[in-house]
Parts: sequence; structure tokens; C-alpha cells
Amino acid sequence: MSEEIKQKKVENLTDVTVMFAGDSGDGMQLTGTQFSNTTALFGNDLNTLPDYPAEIRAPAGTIYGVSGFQLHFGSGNVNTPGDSPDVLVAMNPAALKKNLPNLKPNAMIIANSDAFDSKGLKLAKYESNPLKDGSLAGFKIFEVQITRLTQNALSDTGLSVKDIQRSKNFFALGLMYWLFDRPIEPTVEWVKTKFKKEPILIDANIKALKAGYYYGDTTEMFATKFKVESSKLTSGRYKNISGNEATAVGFVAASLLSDLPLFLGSYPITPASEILQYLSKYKNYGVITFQAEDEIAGIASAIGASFGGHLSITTTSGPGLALKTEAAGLAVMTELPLVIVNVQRGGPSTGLPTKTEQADLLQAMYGRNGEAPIPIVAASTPSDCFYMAIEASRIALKHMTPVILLTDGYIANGTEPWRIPEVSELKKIEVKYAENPETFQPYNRDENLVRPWAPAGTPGFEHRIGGLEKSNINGNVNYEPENHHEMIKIRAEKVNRIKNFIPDLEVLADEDADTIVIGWGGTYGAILDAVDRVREKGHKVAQAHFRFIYPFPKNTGEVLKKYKKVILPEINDGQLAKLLKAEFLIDIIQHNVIRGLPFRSSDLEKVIIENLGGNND
Amino acid sequence: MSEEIKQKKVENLTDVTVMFAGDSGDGMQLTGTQFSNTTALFGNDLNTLPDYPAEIRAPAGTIYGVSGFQLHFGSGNVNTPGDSPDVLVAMNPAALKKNLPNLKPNAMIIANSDAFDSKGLKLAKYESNPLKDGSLAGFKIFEVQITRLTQNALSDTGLSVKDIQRSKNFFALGLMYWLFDRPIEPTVEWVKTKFKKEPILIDANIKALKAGYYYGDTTEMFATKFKVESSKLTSGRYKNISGNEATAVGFVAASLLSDLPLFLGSYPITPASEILQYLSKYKNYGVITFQAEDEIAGIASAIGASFGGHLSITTTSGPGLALKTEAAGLAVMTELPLVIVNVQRGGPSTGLPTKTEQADLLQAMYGRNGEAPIPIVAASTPSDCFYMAIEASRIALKHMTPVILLTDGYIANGTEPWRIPEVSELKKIEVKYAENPETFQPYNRDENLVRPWAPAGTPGFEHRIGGLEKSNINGNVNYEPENHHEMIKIRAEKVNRIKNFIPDLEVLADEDADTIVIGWGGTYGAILDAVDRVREKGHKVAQAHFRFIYPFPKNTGEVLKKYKKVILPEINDGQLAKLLKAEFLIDIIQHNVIRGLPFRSSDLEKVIIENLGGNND
Amino acid sequence: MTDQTKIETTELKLTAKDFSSGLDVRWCPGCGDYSVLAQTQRVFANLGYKKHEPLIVSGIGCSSRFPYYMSSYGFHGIHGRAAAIATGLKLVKPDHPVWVATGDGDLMSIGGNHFIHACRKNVDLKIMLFNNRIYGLTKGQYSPTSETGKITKTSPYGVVDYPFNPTALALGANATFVARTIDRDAKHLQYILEEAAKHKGTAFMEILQNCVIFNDGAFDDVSKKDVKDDNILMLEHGKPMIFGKDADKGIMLNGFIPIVVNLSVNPQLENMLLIHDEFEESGILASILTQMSEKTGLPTPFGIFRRVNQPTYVDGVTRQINEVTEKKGKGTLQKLLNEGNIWEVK
Amino acid sequence: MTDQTKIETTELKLTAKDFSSGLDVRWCPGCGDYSVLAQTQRVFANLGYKKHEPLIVSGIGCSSRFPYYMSSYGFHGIHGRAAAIATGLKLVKPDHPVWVATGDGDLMSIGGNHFIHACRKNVDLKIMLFNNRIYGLTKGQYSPTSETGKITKTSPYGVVDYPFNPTALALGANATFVARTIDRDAKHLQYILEEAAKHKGTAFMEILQNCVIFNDGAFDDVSKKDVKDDNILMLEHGKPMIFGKDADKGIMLNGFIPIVVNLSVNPQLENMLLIHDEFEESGILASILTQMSEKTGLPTPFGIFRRVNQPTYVDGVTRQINEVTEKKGKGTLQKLLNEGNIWEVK
Ligand SMILES: Cc1ncc(C[n+]2csc(CCOP(=O)(O)OP(=O)(O)O)c2C)c(N)n1
Ligand SMILES: Cc1ncc(C[n+]2csc(CCOP(=O)(O)OP(=O)(O)O)c2C)c(N)n1
Ligand code: SF4
Ligand code: SF4
Ligand SMILES: [Mg+2]
Ligand SMILES: [Mg+2]
Repeated sequence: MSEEIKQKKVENLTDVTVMFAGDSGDGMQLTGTQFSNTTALFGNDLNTLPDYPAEIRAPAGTIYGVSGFQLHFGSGNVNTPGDSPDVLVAMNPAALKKNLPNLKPNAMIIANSDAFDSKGLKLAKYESNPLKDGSLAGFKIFEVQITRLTQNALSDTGLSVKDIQRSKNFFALGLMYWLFDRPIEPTVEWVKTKFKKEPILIDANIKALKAGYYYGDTTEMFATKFKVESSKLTSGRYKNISGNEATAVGFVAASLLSDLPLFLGSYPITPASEILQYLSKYKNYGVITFQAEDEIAGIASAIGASFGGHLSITTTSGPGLALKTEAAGLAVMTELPLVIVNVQRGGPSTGLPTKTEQADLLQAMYGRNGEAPIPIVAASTPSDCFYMAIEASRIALKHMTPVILLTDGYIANGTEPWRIPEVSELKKIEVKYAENPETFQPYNRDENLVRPWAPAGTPGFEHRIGGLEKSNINGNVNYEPENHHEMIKIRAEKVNRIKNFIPDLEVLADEDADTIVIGWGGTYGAILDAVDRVREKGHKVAQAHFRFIYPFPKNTGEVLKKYKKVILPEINDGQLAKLLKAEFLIDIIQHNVIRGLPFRSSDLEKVIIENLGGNND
Repeated sequence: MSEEIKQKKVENLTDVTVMFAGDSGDGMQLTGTQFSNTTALFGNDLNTLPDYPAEIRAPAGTIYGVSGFQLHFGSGNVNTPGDSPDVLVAMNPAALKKNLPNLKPNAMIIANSDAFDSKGLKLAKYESNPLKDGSLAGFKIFEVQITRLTQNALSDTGLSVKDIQRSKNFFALGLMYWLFDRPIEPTVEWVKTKFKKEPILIDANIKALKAGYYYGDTTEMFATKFKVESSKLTSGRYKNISGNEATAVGFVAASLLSDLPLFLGSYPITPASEILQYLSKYKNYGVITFQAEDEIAGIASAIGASFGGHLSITTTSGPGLALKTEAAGLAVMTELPLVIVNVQRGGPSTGLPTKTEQADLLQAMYGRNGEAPIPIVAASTPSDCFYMAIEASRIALKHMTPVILLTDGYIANGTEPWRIPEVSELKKIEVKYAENPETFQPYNRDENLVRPWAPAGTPGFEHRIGGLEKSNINGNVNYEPENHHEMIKIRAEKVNRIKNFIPDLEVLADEDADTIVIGWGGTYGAILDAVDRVREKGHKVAQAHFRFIYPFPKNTGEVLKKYKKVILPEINDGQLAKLLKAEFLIDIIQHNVIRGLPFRSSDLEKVIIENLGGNND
Repeated sequence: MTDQTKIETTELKLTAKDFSSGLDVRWCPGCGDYSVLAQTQRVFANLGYKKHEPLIVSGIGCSSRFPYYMSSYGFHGIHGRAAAIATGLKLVKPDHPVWVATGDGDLMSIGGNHFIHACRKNVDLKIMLFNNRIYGLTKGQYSPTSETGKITKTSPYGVVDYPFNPTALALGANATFVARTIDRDAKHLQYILEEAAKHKGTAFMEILQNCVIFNDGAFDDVSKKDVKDDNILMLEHGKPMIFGKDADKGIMLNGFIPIVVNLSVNPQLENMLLIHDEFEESGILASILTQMSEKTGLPTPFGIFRRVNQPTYVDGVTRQINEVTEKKGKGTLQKLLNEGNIWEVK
Repeated sequence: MTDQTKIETTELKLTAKDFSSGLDVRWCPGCGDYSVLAQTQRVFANLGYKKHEPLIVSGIGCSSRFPYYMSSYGFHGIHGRAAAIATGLKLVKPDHPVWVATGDGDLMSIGGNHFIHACRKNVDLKIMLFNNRIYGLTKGQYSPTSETGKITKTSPYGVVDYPFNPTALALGANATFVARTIDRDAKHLQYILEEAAKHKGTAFMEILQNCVIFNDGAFDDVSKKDVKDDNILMLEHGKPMIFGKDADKGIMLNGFIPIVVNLSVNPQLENMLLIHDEFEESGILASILTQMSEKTGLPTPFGIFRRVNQPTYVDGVTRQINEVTEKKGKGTLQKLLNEGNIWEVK
């Protein structure tokens, strides 16, 4: 789409937040993903937040059936999916109603006016048509008859009316491409591959896409189109990636870096299933994915595979982690390498399966019987999942221990452009095996208290391990009081010494700052943005983010004690705060908002400024 | 046995610790239990520590096959099973070897010399016969040919040699009865009931018992017998009870006090199985015991029964609690009454199944996905299990919440004389049901934030609950951000308000004490003794013990902040310490010895005195 | 029904509509679950149930949302545990029918153990398996009933597993009532639901259910008008096994192997056909039926494979409690505190 | 055996003793487990295994201590999860025989789900069920194979449950190899262990095992010299089903019901006897055998109920990996980082 911009006015923007919203069946996730990918290719930095109900297709037109995809892109760095949309594409009244409270003042609303008939209004529980009754004053409303226009455009495709209606999201997408001056080609190509087996749909979807695009161009309605210059990203090769995909790719990379084949034992659960889905495709990398009968079999099979010498992982979300805790203790006792990935979602219990949260940290720390320390790491952005998957594997293999990698629903589903590293940028993972069958003892330890690995089946190192307390050194079953005490202390110290192999906590501090904002996991982007804005307003503040949580980085105490105030926002009721308080006996200013959604950086900004004694007006 | 003490010298003792030790097949647990019961009947206060291997009958004669039963009784208050035995009954060399390191200097050793043959010595890995080689200098050794003497006594019973040998523990028991001047009648009665169906065994065992008794009387070997006056116990009716029995009886009492039938869903696991075993006998109390296919079905069935209106409980130990965590979260979300009993054992993983530990506190606190607060209470002595079972039930029913009751292997298996309360001393448990079907809403709350209970099947209150996030008030599924935040806060606050219904932390303080020793659970007796002795040495010290752990009693912060030093001994790596530090930001002096055994109060005494700046010499 | 808090209930017989909770149903348009819901509501009305009588328990999955849409007591459990929760509920509410709504993932993957134990014990649950041969709620991964070779989100190169045969597994666990029906055949579905309700003991119903989104058409062979009669064997107790659009095909045994014979060609074979016997104790006939399906060149049996009477678990538990209570007298707090080896200190 | 770290191993055939780990065996004197251990060591030697070849996994229970006593690689897992651990191990060590040692509680109570899935998938595990019909290690509670009415620590008034029939459950889950044997019959036990080892696919062996402490004599009917021959039916492929001290009794079918006929009275019935066929595909013959036991007035079958060939799960997984690798080429880090929709920023 290299056509010149014609008579229309062009407005330049540094960043925009767009929300695509419609019924679960309206294809909003697909539309949002296409827009993201094209925008990424176009060179913008971006960040996305898919937000969909736990039901597959709740009844059309209802509020709880609304599926949304929020996308924030800009010409600078973009770290969050945006606090409030500048533009809402509302495929029906319910989509409007659900998203209205969160829109920016004066936001643009592009509404499929065909859907605002009496049935649609009733389903959304509107008394009168909001497009007409003046209740939307303060917004810029664009009524587009998306249903009818799609129908018209596709009337000659031979598709039924019902089938044609499935293409209306492509009409909306085309219109948005026009409005933000993005090329349609990437989507055209995608449609061609995706519907290879149904040419009639290729034709229909491309027609709808183009109809939307030209509609923007032709109609009088849109006087202005927008330009968002591409970002000045570090040079390199990029790919738009979600946290789940990055996690999967990260483990394949860890497998290649350690020269060990990868085994995944897993049971599907939202929002972690995608990791299993991605990894099941990497068969030519020797990856074995075992879809187990339940979460317990998932981790148990991974422990078996680890005993057999594979790099073994298991992936799940909250309730699944709860089921894995007994077996996780077995991995602690047998001191086998294993990575447990937990994509956190809203809890407790089944909770909010499709929403994000950070409330499994304490479960990860303590959710096992007995003293069973397990190192914990957490990814902070979608692409960071790639690196943390590698680091988690490295710790597991180097220290012969299970490791828990925490991500969350937001970074798992959200995407951002990822600068793909060069092969040479990735550090090999060294794996040390037991070497001498003559002197081999399964619980003999090196200077880091790590026992030797002798994968099952290796001639000469036959041995037996299990969940009963072991004798130090020889690993036989041992019930003696002193041995037990010693082994508990050794297991704790072994994990503690991992400190010496992880990076220090990095602090980005204004000189003279006496307040530090800390965080962990997927809140990174929101905190970063908030801190930046606070600084722009002239305040002094420091920031640090935990990627390695247990053991804490060596300098943690020193860092925290340097500041008068420590502010810690978490999407839970204060879990990292509890750990830090118990460890360092320092007070912490907590900000805990648990809404199933990522933080709004503007909210964090307020909190920080308030605590700096500043004025938010 | 009302005979007069004859020519023998009688020595008066205030308290004695006896260890019965032999092969797993030697009946040491039975012997110890009989001695305890008789001693209790005799009027002594006492405390016991059964200590047996995880195997049923490890090969005869080996060290790891040794089964021991330690018993401490006295004429004053007895709070612990004794730090080191004054008397060891060693049925074989392995029993001697295993227990020797722990004996008091100059202790009395009664050894079955017949078992110290070359085979027995070899199995116990003795190079020479310790009874003969002078290595036991410093102990008072009594060689008794228990095997042969039993054989002689029973030769005319018609039993085979092998069968006769099974009675040799009764010989040893009889001898001990004589030595400590206890009556043999209670055991004679017990034998008669126990072997009702095998009269030949009644005859044999009674003969052996008497032979042992008279042996003491007749032989020259024992010049002295001992007298331990009965204790001045509060007047009342008494029964010697173990923690597991007390737990079972406590729940039956709770059922009667609340007028609700009791349901137990459980899966056998050491050391909790006995609770299930005891409760399966209370059928005429309407108790339903469901031995489930696993721990998950145990708790799930209890949740179902709670939905149906029963007082529902589930019992387990560490690894089982790990398996129950997902379902425990469901009970949190559905806000149903449920008591989860966890009899703690040595961990992690399968760990030390027959040993004691306190390392499941953090699992109880945090071992669930999401923010899922559950109140925790802990029993401090065997008989306290009775009261805490009632209190746990009271909290569950009054506050519509799952509750975790922690006990441990030591108090579960250990026994003490329990002053049985009068019916009038036990407070009714009030249960409030939903009352008006017209206004009924399942998540409407009273002033304590407690939702109404409408047991399934009650006409007029039909409703639906489950593990997805609920709308406040009406309880329908709700994914809205603000509702989720609000519900998380409500659930936390509901548990927090239980504070208002539990007793304050009781402090036993010397005036001017600036050090407090705190503890929780089964360490009570050892701490109490240690503190007493520290006081006897003229030090000032305060003591407080947590029976209600979460929420903390209202006055906890106030109490702890009053003292310069807070000493907290725990049989774990510092779990309550972590909770208190995070909550009150105070430093705590920890003493963590994790040997699978109860604390020795002499060790605690030393720790306290050291911290008081005292001198232990 | 015995209930402590009995209140006046209307004596009017309820209608199907009375069994709707009134909450919006959130399944996909066209999902087979709608039919199961509708038929259950109808059958509950037919059976004369009051609203508070049936207690409905489920696990997690699309199908497990079922209890929300019924006006009776409902419990939406956690994944896989429906049968276990229901067992506890049934034990304390022995007079109430306890129904379990569950999916092929919920019951046969994570919940497999509770399922076989509920069958073995004959707990007296009514288990409706919504078998769509896919994980619906988690968006399309294969399930333990998915066919070998099927391409799904987690089997991009085809499923390697062999599927469970749900009726065979239930029989292996000694289920006393085993049946198969399908969402699309409202009448037959009602019939099976009613018979299950009447059965005293655990009743297992495999309900073939179309997932329009992730496994559409999985049961076309046995539900499409034009082909289904040739692919279904409708079991009727005491009747010879005859099927086909023109009722011209029959089932005979060759050794232990069922074979199809053409009756229009060989009418004389008619009295050598297998006669269906629901009550066949050993379960062998039922086992033979479980082996039949389109894939083996045989029609898929629908109907009641097996129904035998055996005292239920709940009966046993209740009986034991009653017997002991009769013998020992009902326990009181006073009695409780008087039990065991007691001595007195003055 | 393919192993990255292949080291020189002696080519001498090992003896039974070589398969002992040398650790003290901690079962009760007289426990049936000793015999299973001894026969396994013998069979491993007979099969020519090297020490590092067989990988042995167990759960928790007396029987689950088994791996400690073998000199090969052993993994003492957690309660109920042996089959799941073993599945992961087998998937990554496809060339090694993976054996599972488990009890009736471990495999059929808490581990029931993993068991049926391991059967269904034909993972290729060798599962030795030590069935003593009791929980040994936890000191005598009833298990899912305990008989109805049995008095145990948790059933002071008798078990209310109906027991599982392990072979029936395995068949219901479509196990490809199902057999029964007993601790006391060393020769037969060896035979079954060997045949299981040779079977390609999951092999399920129910080994009746006497617990001298908590369930002594449970199998006296089929193990005591004087009575056992009248109570056991020794299955032999291709042979008519004859049993009895004097080999004078036979099994015939009456409909689907096996009955005993006396051959000395009716010798003519000899050629109407059931002929055993291990390879009978449908599993119906095997199902009929599972129904037989002393309790039904029939002898208890010992031997191989069913053995059929079906590609294993492990084969399927390996094949798929090979096929895709062949088609796409082996993945490298470079390739991995080049996949997908990539653009370049200068
Ligand atoms: C412990 C746990 N594991 C996994 C999940 C995710 N999960 C929810 S439903 C489901 C499977 C649904 O399939 P099925 O039972 O066949 O029901 P359907 O949706 O097809 O009706 C899974 C894996 C969960 N909620 N909890
Ligand atoms: C999660 C868990 N639950 C329960 C137990 C307790 N437990 C150990 S072995 C066992 C049953 C043993 O019976 P079985 O499997 O038949 O083996 P056996 O001892 O009879 O050989 C139980 C219930 C445990 N160790 N872990
Ligand atoms: S995803 Fe399938 S099973 Fe689930 S509601 Fe939709 S159609 Fe029904
Ligand atoms: S308890 Fe029974 S099964 Fe366990 S070792 Fe002893 S005899 Fe064997
Ligand atoms: Mg399904
Ligand atoms: Mg057993």
C-alpha cells in the first residue's frame, strides 16, 4: 500500500492506545494481533493486552461476552498496553458499554452502528441508543455501518450472509489500517497462508479488508488520519512476540545451549496452555511434549525425564501449581534439575482464569510440605520470558535443583517487538556429569554443595534415589536425627549459594533520591513508565526490579536500606513485601490493586508522587 | 498388686525417664503403652514419645529396625517425654547401641543378655560384647536372661518356642512394674480383653508378666526398687490420651456441641491415620468416615459434605496437605466450613514419615494459588488436641471458612493424662443458618463478613456456588475488576476479624523480665520446662505460646514489642519467626534444631540462659 | 426427602422451565450442551422432582458450567473432582439424587481416578459425561477420548495416544449402569436420563456432544439424518439387535466377535441374532457392545449397555451406622466423655 | 542400548546376585515381597540385562521399596505416581526397559488415574502390582482390593466398598498385556516376569502377595499345597482350560458364563472346553477370565490373560519426532532464532 496520502489531513502522534472490542465470536483477538504485527513490522514499539472472557462464546451481544484487545504503539519506547484507549473500535453496544468507563476523555469511538439496533441495545442493557442520545458527549463518535458495508462488499463472493458477517472484523481492521497509515500487505499475506485450504475465505477476507481501507479513504467521515512515526529501536532483527511464545522459544534455546534434549510434561490450563502448544511444534528440535492426564503426571513425568538426563520442564498456572507441590518436594529431595513454569492468573481457586495477577509468589516460595527451598525467578516483559527461561534452566542444571519461573497472564498473552539476539550473545549452559564410577556417590557435593548428575541408564553409575531423607554423601535412606538436621541446612545453603551466580539488583537512581520504587514480574513496564513520568515532573526517585527473587540478589539488603522509602506495587495483597519485610526487617509502602488487569502507570505515578510528598493535581 | 514391699530397699524419686527399646517385632510400643496407662492410673503425671522406624519389621537385630518407646513420669507436673532416659530396657544389642548416646550418666541399663550372642552383636555391628567389655562403665548394668526366663516360665503353655518368645516383652514389663512399684492388674485386665479369642495367649502373657514381676522381687540382682509418688493432679476424672485420639474425640465433641453430624473424608498417612481409625469407630455418634481414594478426594468429599450441611473435616500429614491445597482454595472461594487437620511429620517430600517436625506452617499459611487466607490453629499437647479440634470447628462454623489445625507426630503419638472436662465446661457451638428464603443471597454478609449457610437440599434456598470469582452479595460468577479487588479484600478481612473471637496471647512473665520465650504447637512442654528451670536458676523471663496462629491474637504486637529479646525455638528452619518478622518488623532470636525429635528442654534451657547473658556451667 | 428445615413447598408439579436458574446460558450458539440442559430440565420435571431435591455437582470445563443453569442446588467444583465432591455430598444427603455434569477431560483425564472409584463403590451418583472428544473451555487441545491421529492445538502432527473407550472403562470398574446417548436425539437422551435417575446405584451416561467450535461434526456419522440409522444400533432390552435404515441388518456373534449380517439376504439368520440383555450380570455382553463402533465396521450401540442391581455404597454406610447405633445406643456428649480407661483423682 | 556416555562393561552374563544392591532388605521376615525380589533378580539375569539397563520406578508402600534392593537405576517416587514418573523416564530412555514396582494402594487407590492412562497409551512400562489387598506400610488399613466385609483398622465394622478387580480394570483401560501370578510360585512368577519383559507395550502383572503382618493367609486358597490345584486355573495358550489336583475339571461357557464341568464324570465334554487364546484381540475372552475366582465357585486363573501387539506410545512419539526432523531438518540455535515473522531495524 504505497499510495500517497491524498487530500486528508494528517496528524502526528507520538503514541496511541487502541482498543478493539466485540463479541467473543467477532474475531477481535485476531484483529488485534494482525494490527499489532503490522504495526511492529512498520517499526513501532508496542505492547498489547488481550482481554477475553473465560467462556468460549458467551451469548452474542452480552457484556460478559465481550472480548477485547488493547494495543499501545508509539514512536518512542512503549512499555505498557496503555492506561486508557484513545480509540475504541466497538463492534456492538456491549463492547461500547464495557469499555466506556476506561476511555480517555475525548477519545475516538468507531462504532458499528448496525449493531446498535433494539436487540443489541437490549442485550447490552441500554435504555436508549448511546450513539444518538447524547450520552457520549465528550467523545468523538464515528458511526460506521460495518455490518452492511461488509455485506455489500462481499455480496458476490458466493458466501452466505452468516459467513460474510464473519469477515466484518477485516473491514474494521482495514479501516484502522487506513486511519493509522499502516500497510495492508502483511495481513493479505497472512490471510493467504491461513486460509490456504479455503480459497473462498481468502477472497472474502481480503475484499473486506480492502473495503474497510478504502472506506476510510473515500468517506467524508474521517477528515484526519494519523501518523505515528516508527520508533528508534536498537538496530537488529525483530519479531513481535508474546510471553508464552518467548517462554517456549527460550526453553528450546536452553536445550540447544546445554546440549540436552528438552522434555515437557504438562496439562493444559489457561493461560499457560500455549507454551505446551508452541513446544509441541518443535519436534525437529528433539523436543518431547507429553500432554499428561493431569498436572501431577505432568511434573512427575518431568522428574522421571530429568532422572533420565533430559532438560525437563513442566508448565502450568495457579491451580495447577497447587497440584504439583507434592512432587516439587520430591524434586527438592532428589536434587534433580527441573523448571516449573507458572503463568499466574487471577485466584484464589479457579478465580479469574483469563485475567492476570501476581498472587502465586508465596505459593511458589512455601507451598510444599517440610523445608523445601526452591529458587524462584520471574520474567518482567513478554520478551524477557525468553531470557528467564534460559536462566531458570541454567540454575536448574548448574545447581541440580528445581526452579520456579513465574510469568503472568498479561505478559504471557501480551506482545512486544523483541530484538532477537545473535547466537553469539547467548551464553552456553554448562552441564557437569558424574565422572568417575569408582568414586561416585550420588549425594557427594562440590564447592557449591551441588551433587553430581548421573542420568539413569549410564553404565557404571547405577544408584537409587527417592523422597525419603537421604544420608549425606552416599544418598542412602537415613532416619538419623543429626543427618536430617544437616541435610535440611545443606539444602537451604545450596539454594542460598545461587546468590553468587546471579546478577546484583540493578538500580536506576537519580542522585539524591531517597525513595526507591521496586517491583517484580510483569509490572515492570507500568512501573518504568510511572517512574519516568515522575522524573519528568522533576522528582528524584530510584527504581529496581527483581527478576531473581529467591535467593534475593546479594546486594538487596544494601540497596533497600539506602532509601528512606521503599514503594512496592504488586498485583496481589503484598507478597514480595512480606518476603522482604521478613528478611530485611524494613518497612515497605505497599500498593496492592488486584483487578485482574495490569497496573495503569498513571495510577502508579500518583502513588509515587503522593509518597514523595508531591501534589498530584 | 497390693503386696507389701518386702526386704528390698526403696528409693524415692520425683521423676524418671524410661526407654523401652527392641526390635520392631518385639512389641515395645505395646509395652510402653501398657506401662504408661498403668502409670497414669497409678496417679503419676506423664508424657510419652513413641519412636519407631518407617518400616514395619525391618530385619531383626539391625539398628534401623529398633523401635523405642520413651516415657517420663513423675510426682510433679510432667511436660516432656524426658531429655535422656534414666532407665533403658534393651531387648537386644541394636537397641542398646542406638540409645546409648542419649542415656543419662549413670543410667540403669536392663539388657536381655540372651540377645547379646554373636549373631546379635554382629547385626548391631558390635565388635565385642558391650555388657562384658567394660565399655559401659558409667552405667548400671543389669543383665537379665529375658529370653530364657520367659521360655522357662511358659514352657508348659503348649506354645511353640517361637510363640513363647513373643511374650518376652511382658516379662520385661512385669519386671519394670516391680521395679517402679506399679500394679500389674490393669495389664492383666487388658490382656484378657485383647486376647479374648485366644485364651492360650491370655494365659501365656499373664504368666510372662508375673514371671517378670516376681523375678524382680526374688532375684538378688535388684537391691533397690523405686517409688515415684503420685502427682497432685487437679481433682477430676482422668484418662491417658494421645493427641490423635484427643483430636478424634474433640471432633466428635464438636459435632455434639454444634448439633451437626460429623463427616470425615481422609486417606491414610502416617502419623495421621489413627484419627481416621478412631473416628471410624464412632458410628453410633452418626460419624461418617469416608476412606477416599486419595487426599484430594478426601478433602473434595468433605467439601461436598459441607455443602450438604455436615460438620466436615479432612485429616492428613505434610505430603497429603500438599495435595489438598487446590481444593482448600475452593473451600476459601465457596466460603464453606471445613477443618483440615495436618499432623506434621519430617519433610520435605516423604522425608521422615514417623518423625515429628513443625515445618508445615508456611505451607498451611501460603500453600494455595492466589490470595487464599485460611485461619490456622495449633495444639500444644496431646490433650490440647481435644480443645483445638473444638475451637477449629467453632471458627469454621462461625466464620464460614476452612480452618487448618496443626498438630505434629510427637503430640499425635505421645500421651499424657487428661483431665476430662465436665459436659458443662464445654461451650456450645452456635451455627447460624440462612433464615429467609425471600431475602436470601448466598454472599450477603453479616457484621463479621460471614455469608449465610443454606445446606444443599434445604427447600427454598436453592443456589449455586463454585470456584470462579463471585459477585459480592449475590454470589454469581463475576469477572469485573473492581469486584475482584473488593472480594479479595473482604475475604482477607473476614479472616482478620476472627481476631475478635479468639483469646489474647497469654503471657506468663516474671516482673522486670526483658526477654520472652515464645513458641507454638508441640514444643510447649519442652519450652515450659526450660523456662521453669531458667527461673529456678534465678533468671527473669517471660513465656507465651501460640495456639491461635492466624490471625494472630490481638495483643501479639503489643506483647512482643514489650521485650528486648524474643526467643523462638521451632522444629523447623524458622517459620513462625518469618511470619512474625514480616508482620511486626521485630528481630527474633531463633533456635532451629530439626532432628525429627521433640526438643530436649535442657537444650532450650541452655539457649535461653545464653541469651540472657547467663552462664551455662 | 428428609430435611431438618422442611418448609412448605407447593404441591404443583414443576415444569421444565421451573428448573432453569434464569441465569444467561453462556455456551456457544449451537453447542450440544444446550440440548442436554433442556432435556435434563424436562426429565427432572417429569420425575416430579422439587427444586431443592436434585443436587448437581460438576468440575471445570464448558460442560461443567451446567449447574449454574439449573434452579436446584449446584456446585461448580474444581477440575476433575466432581465425582469426589459428589460422593461426600451424597453420603450426607442419601435421600437426594446427586447428579454429576462433567466433560471428557474433567472425568477421564484429570478426574479418571475419582470416576473409577465412584463406579467401583456404586456410590449412587448419576454421571453425565459430555463427551465432545476435545477440551472445549481451554480452546481445543486433545482429550483422552480424542481419536488417534487427530490434529489439535497440542497435537499439530496428530494425536499419538489411543483413546479411552468410556463405556469399557466404566465396565472395567464394575459400573452397575452404563449407557450411551447423544445430544441431538432429544427423545433418547430423555429416556437415558430417566432410566439413570431410576437406577439405584452409580449410573454412567456417555452423552456424545458436539462442540461446534473445536470439534464440529465429530458425531456426524451417528447424528446426521441420512446416515445415522445405518451407523447406530439402538439397544432394546429383550430385543434382537437389528439396525439400518430399513431395519435389515442384524448383529450375530462369531466367537466373541460381533458381526453384521444382512437380513434381507439371509432372513433365516434373524433368530440367531444377539438378543440384548441389560441385566446380564457378568457384564460380558456389555463388554462386547463397548467394542462396537463405526470404526470397526459395526454400528455404534446407543442405549443401556448394562443395568444390574447391587446395594449402593451409601446404603452400606448408612446401614452400618444404623446397626451400630442400634446396638450401642446413640452417642451423647456425656457418653463420649465417659468412654475408655478412666480414673478419678480426688 | 544407546547411551551417550557408553563405557566399557563386561560382556559376562550377570547372575541374579549381581542384581542385588547389597543394601539390607527391610521387609518383614516372611513377607511375599522377598520372593518377587529374588525372581526379578533371576529373570533380569536370564534376560541378559546389564546393570545399567533396567530402570526401576516405584511409588510409596512396602512394595515400593523394591528399587532400593536392585543394583540397577532405581527411583523411589511418591505415593501413587510411579506410573507417571516412569512414563517420563521411558519417553527419554526408549531403549531401556522401565519397570514399575507398586502396591494395591499405590497403583489402584491414589495412583489409579496414572495406571489407567499408562494402560490406555500402551506406554511400554512393565507394571508389577504387589497385590496384598491391604495397606502394609501404613499398618493395615483396607485397600481398593480388600474384600467387602473385611475388618481392618479403618473398617472396624467391615469394608463397605466393593473391591476393584485389577485385571478387569486394566482390560477396561485397554491394556495390551494382562497377567496374574503369585509370590509363592517362583517358577510361574519368573515365567510371567519374563513374558512381560518380552512384550512390547505396557505389561500389567497382578502378583498376589502375602502380607504376613496385616493380611496373612489372604491367598491360602491359591497357594497352600493341599488346596491350590483345585482353586487355580493355569492358563496356557492354545490349551483347553483344565484344572484340579487330578486335572479332572474343565471350564466351559454357558452363554457368557463360565462353568466348571467334571471330566471324570463327563469325559466327552473335553473337546467342548474353552481353549485359551492369549492373542484374542477383542479382550472378551480375557474379560471372561477376570470374572472367575474362588468366590464365584470357579478357579482363579493364573497366567497371561491377554497379550496383543499394538504400537507403543513411546514408538509413536519417537516416530513423530523422527519424521518431522527428517522433513524439516534438525533444529539449531541459528534456525530457532530465524523462525517467524522477522524484520530488521538498521
Ligand atoms: C487443575 C486444573 N487444571 C487444568 C484446568 C484447565 N482446564 C479447564 S477445563 C479443562 C478441560 C475441559 O475439557 P472437558 O472436561 O472435556 O470439558 P469441555 O470444555 O470439553 O466441556 C481444562 C484442562 C483447570 N481449570 N484446573
Ligand atoms: C501422598 C501420600 N499419601 C499417603 C501416604 C501414606 N501411604 C504410604 S504407603 C500407603 C499405602 C501402602 O499400600 P500399598 O500401596 O498397597 O503398599 P504395601 O505397603 O501394601 O506394599 C499409604 C497410604 C503417603 N506416603 N503419601
Ligand atoms: S467451546 Fe465447544 S463445548 Fe464449549 S461451549 Fe463452545 S461449542 Fe460448547
Ligand atoms: S507389612 Fe506386610 S507387606 Fe509390608 S513388609 Fe511387612 S509383611 Fe511385607
Ligand atoms: Mg470435552
Ligand atoms: Mg498393599
